[in-house]
Amino acid sequence: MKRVPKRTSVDMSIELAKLRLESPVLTASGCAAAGKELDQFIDISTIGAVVTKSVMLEPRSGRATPRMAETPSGMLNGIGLQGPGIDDFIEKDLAWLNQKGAKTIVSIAGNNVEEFGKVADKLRDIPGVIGIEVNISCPNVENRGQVFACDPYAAADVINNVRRNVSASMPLFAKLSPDVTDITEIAKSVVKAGADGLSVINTLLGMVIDTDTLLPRLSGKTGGLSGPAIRPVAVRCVYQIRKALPNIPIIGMGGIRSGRDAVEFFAAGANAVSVGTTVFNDPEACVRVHDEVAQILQDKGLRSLAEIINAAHEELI
Amino acid sequence: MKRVPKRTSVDMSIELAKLRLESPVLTASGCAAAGKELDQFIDISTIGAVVTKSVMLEPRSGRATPRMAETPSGMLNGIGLQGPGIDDFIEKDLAWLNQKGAKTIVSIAGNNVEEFGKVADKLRDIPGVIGIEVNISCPNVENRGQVFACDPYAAADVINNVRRNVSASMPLFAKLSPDVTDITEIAKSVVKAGADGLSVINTLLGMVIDTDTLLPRLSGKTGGLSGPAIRPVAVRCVYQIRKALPNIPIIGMGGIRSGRDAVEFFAAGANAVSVGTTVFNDPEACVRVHDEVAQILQDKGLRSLAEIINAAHEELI
Amino acid sequence: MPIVHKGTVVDNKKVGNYFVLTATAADMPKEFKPGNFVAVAIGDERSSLILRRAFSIYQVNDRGVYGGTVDIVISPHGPGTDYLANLKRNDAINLVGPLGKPFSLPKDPVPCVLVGGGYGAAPLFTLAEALTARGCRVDFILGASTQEKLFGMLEARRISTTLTVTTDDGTSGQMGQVTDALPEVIKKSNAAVIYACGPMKMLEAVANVANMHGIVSQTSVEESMACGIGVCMTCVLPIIGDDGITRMLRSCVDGPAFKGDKVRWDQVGKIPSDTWGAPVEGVN
Amino acid sequence: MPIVHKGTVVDNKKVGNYFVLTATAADMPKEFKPGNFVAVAIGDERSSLILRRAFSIYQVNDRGVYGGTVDIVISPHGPGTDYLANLKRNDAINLVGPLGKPFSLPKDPVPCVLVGGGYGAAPLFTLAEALTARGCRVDFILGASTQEKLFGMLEARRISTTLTVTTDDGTSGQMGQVTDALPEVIKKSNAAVIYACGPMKMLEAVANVANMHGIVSQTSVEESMACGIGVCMTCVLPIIGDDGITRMLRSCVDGPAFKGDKVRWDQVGKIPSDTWGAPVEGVN
Ligand SMILES: Cc1cc2nc3c(=O)[nH]c(=O)nc-3n(C[C@H](O)[C@H](O)[C@H](O)COP(=O)(O)OP(=O)(O)OC[C@H]3O[C@@H](n4cnc5c(N)ncnc54)[C@H](O)[C@@H]3O)c2cc1C
Ligand SMILES: Cc1cc2nc3c(=O)[nH]c(=O)nc-3n(C[C@H](O)[C@H](O)[C@H](O)COP(=O)(O)OP(=O)(O)OC[C@H]3O[C@@H](n4cnc5c(N)ncnc54)[C@H](O)[C@@H]3O)c2cc1C
Ligand SMILES: Cc1cc2nc3c(=O)[nH]c(=O)nc-3n(C[C@H](O)[C@H](O)[C@H](O)COP(=O)(O)O)c2cc1C
Ligand SMILES: Cc1cc2nc3c(=O)[nH]c(=O)nc-3n(C[C@H](O)[C@H](O)[C@H](O)COP(=O)(O)O)c2cc1C
Ligand code: FES
Ligand code: FES
Repeated sequence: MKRVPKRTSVDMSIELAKLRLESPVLTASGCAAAGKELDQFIDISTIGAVVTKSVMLEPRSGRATPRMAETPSGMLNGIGLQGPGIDDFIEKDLAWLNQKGAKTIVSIAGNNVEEFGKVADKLRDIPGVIGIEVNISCPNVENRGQVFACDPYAAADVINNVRRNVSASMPLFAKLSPDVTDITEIAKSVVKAGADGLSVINTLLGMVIDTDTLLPRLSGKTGGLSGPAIRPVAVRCVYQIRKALPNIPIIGMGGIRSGRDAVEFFAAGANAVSVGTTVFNDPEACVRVHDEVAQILQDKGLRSLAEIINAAHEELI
Repeated sequence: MKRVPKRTSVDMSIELAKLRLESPVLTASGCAAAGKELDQFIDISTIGAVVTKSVMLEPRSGRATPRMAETPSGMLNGIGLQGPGIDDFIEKDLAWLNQKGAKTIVSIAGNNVEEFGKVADKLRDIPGVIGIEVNISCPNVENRGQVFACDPYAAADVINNVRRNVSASMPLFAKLSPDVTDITEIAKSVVKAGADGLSVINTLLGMVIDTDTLLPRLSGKTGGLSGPAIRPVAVRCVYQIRKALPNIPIIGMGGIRSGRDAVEFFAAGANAVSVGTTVFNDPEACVRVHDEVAQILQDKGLRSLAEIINAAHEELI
Repeated sequence: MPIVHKGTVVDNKKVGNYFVLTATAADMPKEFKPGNFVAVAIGDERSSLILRRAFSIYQVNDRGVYGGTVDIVISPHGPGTDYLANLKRNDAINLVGPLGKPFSLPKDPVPCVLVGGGYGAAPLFTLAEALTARGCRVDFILGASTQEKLFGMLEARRISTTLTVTTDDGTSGQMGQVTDALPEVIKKSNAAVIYACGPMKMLEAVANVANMHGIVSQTSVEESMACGIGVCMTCVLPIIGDDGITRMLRSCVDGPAFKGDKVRWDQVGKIPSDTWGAPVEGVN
Repeated sequence: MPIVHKGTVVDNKKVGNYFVLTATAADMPKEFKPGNFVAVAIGDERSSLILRRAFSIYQVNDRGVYGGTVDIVISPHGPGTDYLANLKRNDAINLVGPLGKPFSLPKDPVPCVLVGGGYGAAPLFTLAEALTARGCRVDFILGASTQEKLFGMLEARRISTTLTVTTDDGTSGQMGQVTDALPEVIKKSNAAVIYACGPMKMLEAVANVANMHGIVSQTSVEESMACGIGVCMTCVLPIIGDDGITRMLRSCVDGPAFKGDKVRWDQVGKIPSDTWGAPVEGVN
């Protein structure tokens, strides 16, 4: 029996950029592949949206193993964006998602500014894509591997280029890295460049050293830290961005394990949330978190999720 | 019976800036007050050094409560540098530490560049101070201004000013914040300004929202995230700085709970480690970590700690 | 001196809404004085909950078959207390204690009223014994929102001259709050000292009644603690010193019991602007 | 279809260096095929270990007094396996399964050799039953570094035509490795297929022997897994496809059993430069 969200009297639907979603809980890019495997556990068409693993122009082998290490209340990953390339993705993964009636937000990545645009262009007029998440938290091959999301200009360049390659009505979400001195600066820059919303946050750069070999555990040495460990950083980032940009749609993520965790993000300013690493622990997590949020709202005597969004900002409500 | 390090055949002594310490394990600033309370559990004179809570020029009440929230494998704190002020500190805390024969590294903080210098000046010629750690990175300062450690120029100004107010032979450690785009840039800047070593890392800026009130849990809204949760970020920072500055002495910290954790820091490039949040869980932690590291080295058939420092940098060894 | 003890659970029984957990505790009983507390770890090194939880020591036994043991009273309501409530006999439990300043005892054999709110009663029974041993008359008031949340009625009756019980909903004893009953008990017993432990609002109310009657109160406060041993500065509250100056004192080492008239009750959770070292602009 | 099951431990007994843990598992046994594994959570939501651990399913029972149960074999050596080894009857345990592709069974009743290294023997017993049911002759080879680390000798003897045992130190059976014994067993049994599960080095050696004898091998690999269900891409290794192209395939959903001649054994832990989508410069 695939799990589906429980029906309750609480209105869990949300407005997100130009989208209206029945559930505020989405998958996180890279933590749900293209939805098919999770559909064994939950009915993938009943969650807010499937955010797919970041896809690039060409097929990609990813990094050598080991690609992960467990850390206290979290994990480090260095997958290296393994994937089939955009053509194969559209032909197989997207076709499957469409056939299932899933709502799909396609996450895209590129080695340089142009590549992002090309991937976006491939998605033009493809049915079933309700939004594009631009994963700018990846290294710019042309600039010594500097991560796009760590530089307001590079980040804006990417968003600009993607914006020009998709229809004006296509909601674009820029996915930000927390590894910056001032995340609101990057946020403002990408919004100015044409992002309709922000996905906050990607992983934190980390390292685990194998105490037997005394060498970095991951083949790529550093990797991305995710899971409950990073939640306080993620909530802080969402809060800061909401404060700086009172009206920008935000998909919040980073360590969400329970409905209570998701409520922290909504109160901090998220309009929707993505559940990432927790899916590895609980394949039903996206539906469970939805149910738990609904229950919390019901226990508070509230009728809709909208009532708690931004609640932590006394000046905004 | 106060715990003291076990005697083993492994040479655990270290060279750190101009210091020679019998143990590589120190307390972390703000997690051991001025040593007195911990001395009920461990003999405080037997650990590497006591790094005291950051002291400022004037007495300080700190922030209103709640000042902390527990987080997955970590905690958030917003103490706001409560303390007695430098005069009272010297008269009472330092006198006690000296009488105990403890090795003391005094952590200092200031509201502005000048204040740092004034605090440092007060420590001139005070016996028993083996080093000064300059806390340029506390995110909790009530002063709304930017954190010194997030700007290479401000950070350098502070170190410069402190350097001018202490004797040339006094080892100065600059304590860095991980909340920056490029921590090696800050590291280089403070070393150029006169820091003899670096303390890496201070807490990450985070937020916890109370899901009952929907408001930030801490009175100061944001706080500093510490504990095992942040260890992979801390190890990465140490590794990056060691790579950028192959010879700078580093005190590594952030989530050290066990000897294995400490070994990660040594391999990444730390010459010494501080144990912070874990002390709240285990008041004997500084001695226990020392013993566990010695045991690991013994199990590896090594004779001295020095043999594993920088081991994760294949190019350095 | 406090110790870190890797103990085991000897017993854990449900009593009303609470659990009374007995753990081996080595030499802690020998060092114990009424008013001390223990800081209990929540799970082992695999646990994601890294901070200890504070519990008043309810009973100690230093000659049992298990060597020294301590009893604590657990009110399950969060991850840590839920975990402890579910521990079973022989499970591992790690304790640090005894911690905190004990209650100050009067030099002379004066009448004392002991006021416990809910599980706040826990530290009062060993206190009552110590007071009785000094020849003090002891009168008890136990209060709670409802009967299930009263703790230690039988025992209080046994060791006190009178026991008065209040519940907000009237399910046991008088309907009302402890402070409704307090003036009468003070009068009857001719009390010279009031000891109180329970929710902050109750303590404030008790301290006010004591002040009004011109008698001394000792209130054992409950502030959120990260370390319990005095090194972190999370557990502070504004306390007026003998010099009249308000300081943010640590409830774990300078308390948990403070004189009721020295606590700035209306300013708990704030920094009063006249506090030693308060921000000049009054911002926090 | 795999399910998420909040089960309980029915039994957990030490067998040599291992623990055989039986857990309730609802409908998993009905869906089970030999070669499947389960992903087991390490503790509850309080645990700092958030990733599941993979274990081959050793036995299933769908008609026991506890309803469906599965047995797994645990080799304690790290935080997760230590935790599981210490679970007691009635403790909670959360399982996801059955996961992974089952072993492919031969269409015809051909002789098969089953090679298990240490706890790698675990999935081979249900396989042996399925093969026997199809009329295949089954010969077993069990190997380990030392006697204590052999698993399932009695059972292997019972369900096989021959059992050969090897240990590196000679404490049981022949001194040496499984591959020292393998050619002889292949010859005697006239084997058409070899199934192997154990350490990667052993699998590589077995695959080589099979290749040399021109027979098919199925090797069940053990790659570090974060999700076990195919969504994270951590568990990949280079596998040659039917089209001759090497791809980084997920061992959790495309395996764990792969044909021995399709695994690029010498390139495990690397990205062979001719892999589909490999970095052009050969960097990683
Ligand atoms: C001196 C003292 C004596 C106490 N005696 C008892 C007792 O006898 N019986 C009993 O049931 N409880 C007692 N408490 C309260 C008990 O410590 C808290 O209820 C418990 O820490 C809450 O943990 P939790 O994980 O269940 O809840 P949570 O609220 O989720 O705890 C989260 C975090 O906040 C801290 N925290 C939250 N509330 C409190 C609090 N009131 N006091 C201290 N820390 C808190 C916890 O230590 C933990 O770090 C005492 C507290 C103090 C300070
Ligand atoms: C398909 C499959 C079947 C397995 N069957 C068994 C079995 O029947 N009996 C048995 O004892 N073990 C089996 N293992 C190995 C078992 O999963 C690991 O030993 C276990 O995950 C190690 O966890 P740990 O916490 O004890 O050790 P650690 O090494 O500390 O584990 C740390 C992290 O690395 C991962 N990891 C480490 N080693 C492995 C590994 N070899 N395989 C997968 N993940 C790993 C863990 O999942 C965890 O996330 C199997 C593994 C796979 C992939
Ligand atoms: C194994 C793994 C792979 C990931 N891959 C991607 C990716 O391809 N693109 C992306 O934008 N984010 C990727 N992420 C980041 C997540 O989408 C998410 O931002 C981050 O993990 C924080 O959320 P979490 O703590 O809920 O996992 C990945 C995370 C993990 C753990
Ligand atoms: C309660 C608390 C108070 C702290 N106070 C200070 C401080 O006064 N000065 C400072 O430089 N760092 C302070 N820190 C940061 C620690 O010294 C340390 O850098 C950080 O907590 C990471 O190490 P850990 O994870 O071992 O705690 C404090 C940390 C905590 C948890
Ligand atoms: S709880 Fe740490 S100082 Fe009181
Ligand atoms: S373990 Fe996640 S894809 Fe295989």
